[in-house]
Amino acid sequence: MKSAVVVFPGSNRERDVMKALGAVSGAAPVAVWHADTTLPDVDLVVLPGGFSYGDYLRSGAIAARAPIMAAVKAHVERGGLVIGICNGFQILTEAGLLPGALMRNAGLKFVCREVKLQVAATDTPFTRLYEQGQVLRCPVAHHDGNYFADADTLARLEGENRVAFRYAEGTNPNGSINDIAGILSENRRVLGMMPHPENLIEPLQGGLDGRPLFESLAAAA
Amino acid sequence: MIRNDVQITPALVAEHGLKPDEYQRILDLIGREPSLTELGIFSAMWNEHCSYKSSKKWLRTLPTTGPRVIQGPGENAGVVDIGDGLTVVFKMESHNHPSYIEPYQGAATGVGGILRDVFTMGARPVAALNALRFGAPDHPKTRHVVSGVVAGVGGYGNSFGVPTVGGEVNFDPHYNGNCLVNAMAVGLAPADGIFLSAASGVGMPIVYLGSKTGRDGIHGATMASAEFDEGSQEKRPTVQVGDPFAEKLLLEACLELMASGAVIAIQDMGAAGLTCSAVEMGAKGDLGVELDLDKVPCREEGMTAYEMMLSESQERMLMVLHPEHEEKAKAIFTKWGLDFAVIGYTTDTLRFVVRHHGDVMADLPIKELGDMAPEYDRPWVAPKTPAPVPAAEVPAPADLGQTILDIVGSPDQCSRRWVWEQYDHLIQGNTAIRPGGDAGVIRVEGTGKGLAMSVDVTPRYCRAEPKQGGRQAVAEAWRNITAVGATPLALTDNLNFGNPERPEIMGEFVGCIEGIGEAARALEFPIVSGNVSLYNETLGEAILPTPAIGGVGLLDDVDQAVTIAFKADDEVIVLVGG
Amino acid sequence: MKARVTVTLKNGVLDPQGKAIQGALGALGFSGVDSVRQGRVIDLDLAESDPAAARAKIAEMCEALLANTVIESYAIDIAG
Amino acid sequence: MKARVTVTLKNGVLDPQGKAIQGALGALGFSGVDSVRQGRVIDLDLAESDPAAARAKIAEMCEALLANTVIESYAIDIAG
Ligand SMILES: Nc1ncnc2c1ncn2[C@@H]1O[C@H](COP(=O)(O)OP(=O)(O)O)[C@@H](O)[C@H]1O
Repeated sequence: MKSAVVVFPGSNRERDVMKALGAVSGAAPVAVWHADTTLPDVDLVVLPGGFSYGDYLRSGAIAARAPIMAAVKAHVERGGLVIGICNGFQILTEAGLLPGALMRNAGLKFVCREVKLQVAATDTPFTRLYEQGQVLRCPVAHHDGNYFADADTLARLEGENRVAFRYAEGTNPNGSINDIAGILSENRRVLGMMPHPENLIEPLQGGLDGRPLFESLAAAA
Repeated sequence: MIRNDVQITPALVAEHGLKPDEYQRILDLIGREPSLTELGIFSAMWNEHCSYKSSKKWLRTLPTTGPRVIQGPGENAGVVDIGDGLTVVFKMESHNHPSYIEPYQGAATGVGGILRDVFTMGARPVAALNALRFGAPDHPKTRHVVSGVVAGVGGYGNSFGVPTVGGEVNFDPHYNGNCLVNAMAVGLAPADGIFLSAASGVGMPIVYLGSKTGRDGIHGATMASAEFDEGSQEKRPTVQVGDPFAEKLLLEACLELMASGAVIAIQDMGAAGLTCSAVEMGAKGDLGVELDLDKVPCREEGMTAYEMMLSESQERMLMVLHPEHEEKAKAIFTKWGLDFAVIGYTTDTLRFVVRHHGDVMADLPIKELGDMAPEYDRPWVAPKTPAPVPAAEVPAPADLGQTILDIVGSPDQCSRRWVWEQYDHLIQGNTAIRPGGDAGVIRVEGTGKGLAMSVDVTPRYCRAEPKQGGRQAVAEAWRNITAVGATPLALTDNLNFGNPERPEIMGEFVGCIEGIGEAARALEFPIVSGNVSLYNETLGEAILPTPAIGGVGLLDDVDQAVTIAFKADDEVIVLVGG
Repeated sequence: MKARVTVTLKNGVLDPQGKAIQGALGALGFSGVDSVRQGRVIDLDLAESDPAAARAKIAEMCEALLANTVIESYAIDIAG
Repeated sequence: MKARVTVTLKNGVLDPQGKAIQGALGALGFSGVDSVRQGRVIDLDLAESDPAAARAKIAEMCEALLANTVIESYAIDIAG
């Protein structure tokens, strides 16, 4: 699988996700600079975690308008795969590639802890190696992860089974509506999620629960 | 506007924190009355923070060498060999007063400062720790200070992208008016890629990098600046605001520039910014320095030489570059969206010359600025050791179960999860032992090794018997590191005390240092960097003596790291030690 | 020309910060606070000197960046 | 009674957000933006119906919580 990781000024989990992709798929991803206007020929584009532009104005707002984003949109229109993790999810919503918005955590504090995630959809290139309803461990680390969408949008997301992950067992860390932790685009080829599966892929990190996501992707291309 | 030709009155001298005999020393050194800018420069170089004038004599007694030590105290951070061509680079630093005035920004910029110290050496920061001390939980100001400080530590480190893997939090009424925020940063650098601050070569460009200069944190001189600042309606706050985003860019740009071979010397602009960094680079390299302030990137209009020399604006660096690499260097900084300006040159005159609008605002002997700072052997008295309380006189608790609940529910013993969950402790993907154990452990990427780190001190022990307290702090750091399976390497310290001009406080300081030195020698646990913070007092009431010790250890196999949780039923529990 | 953009959450959008502020005010003993909503102001200094042109330009900036029109509305005030 | 509190950074205090927004506007092709400073608005709905009393109460809230007076100033507008 060929993949590219977009690096914005202030991205800080790009190395984490590159290591995860490299370790699982055996192919090192290409780093792409935000100021570039074209993407290399890849199957998957990753928008990594971090604080692009310091999270100033709104998380992901400035990055969503970076030059590279036109190429990312074109990649989506061609049916290419995109995953946005944490800040990447915020960028995807700000760019209009996913609906809704990520607001300040209900507790107002940054939160870094392990949560339980329920896999709510497995018919996707990202989650096919999980079982429907399976509950996994996964770390979160964010300040603005409180997913919000208006009632119509929410009804559509739920109706089209586009919620990929939900916080389970009372572990919703941020007040997200319907316990939403990750959502899919209409064609199910774009995933945005707040938790960090890339930080739970080897025994040193205390578990392997994030691994199947990258394995699913490696097999998808 | 602050004019440079104001009359230097005794009041102005005092306002700059200089004693009459210190001012006399300046007059003797330069043979004339200093200009205001020069007075500001002296006050910055000769204050306690930069000159260590009260502590130097005692710091010299500490063991600072060892077979693995590559760089001891005196640079931005200490450097220790960990094999595989790699070194660990670390230091701890305080930001106590700013954090009490503005908890969020004070703590944030404290973290920013220590991260900068580490990457200035050429290291990529891989872990952070913090030792925090607050007033009594029921003191009206405590809640505000605690929540601001913790959010500020997290706000900066999380955005910058370094995992915060350990620390400590204590409460005591002695910190009611003076909290302690000690931040430690740990980085990794190649053994052949360590950068130091001494300039070399005459006529080399001195380059200013990073964020623009504003009127942030122009201390000592707040009165002067309020008085001469005609234009502003409101009193200018002297609080520095941190910009972790700019710092992250500065990190990436500096590491890229260092890898390019362009850098001769580098120094971060910390306290007293441009003054301290420029003087140190020149003095250490036995060179003069000429600065042209017209070239300094400024955020505000009409800044005077005095203000530029004393500004503590954050996220700035000074470098001496190989002239043939200047264009390449500039391109790297432009790519990262940071300011880059050649603001001066090294000279062979051993003078520190500062020009602004074509006028010479300062012209001082550079070696003397650093080396001739006053040094004091302050009088001290050993504090009286309280008589031991005979165990028989301590009543046995009526209900042991309740006593356990009281202990684990007490502010000093309860879980710190609420603190470290506000810190990203997993970023970079190498965290092997998360906060909540004896020491944090991270993997050394690209090797199977691990680094263990812990910060420790028990201030009430230090108050009761300073020497024992000093020893105990070192021993506790040592124990926490060994408890996770690591071999202790070296330590950094942050010595927080009250007013050293009071003999009983100086006695605490001397006692703690003796204890630290003794334990460090006995354990072969050398001190490679550190920081002294004195005058932590409010209304004559000093904080508890708080020499925080930050220890670092090495695991040859990170997979062997041991955590504190019991692993299974029916296992034997063994108590070791005396 | 100076201008101020005020960005507020649309009606019906939950405001965690406003709610937290309301709670904190209550905890501090301030009673009778029926609702709290938080928003942003952005103060701009523009080279443009014609108020109508400035307003049009700022509206463009709001749509392009300053507001997230999925959840936020904006208002523009031109000084003087 | 409705009121709006506007909290802005004092003169000379670094505003990293404003700086980033200014940069982003430039990158999006908006020229002639000489300065950008960001602040907050807090919209309150109070049970109090006397404007003077409301203003006094809000000033207290600002000092106690709404503004960080070390680095921020505040202004109070009472609606109507
Ligand atoms: N300010 C802090 N930042 C990060 N971790 C902290 C902080 N304070 C405490 N911790 C973590 O919580 C755990 C318990 O702290 P503490 O009670 O001080 O431990 P001990 O007394 O065993 O040294 C430790 O793992 C420590 O690293």
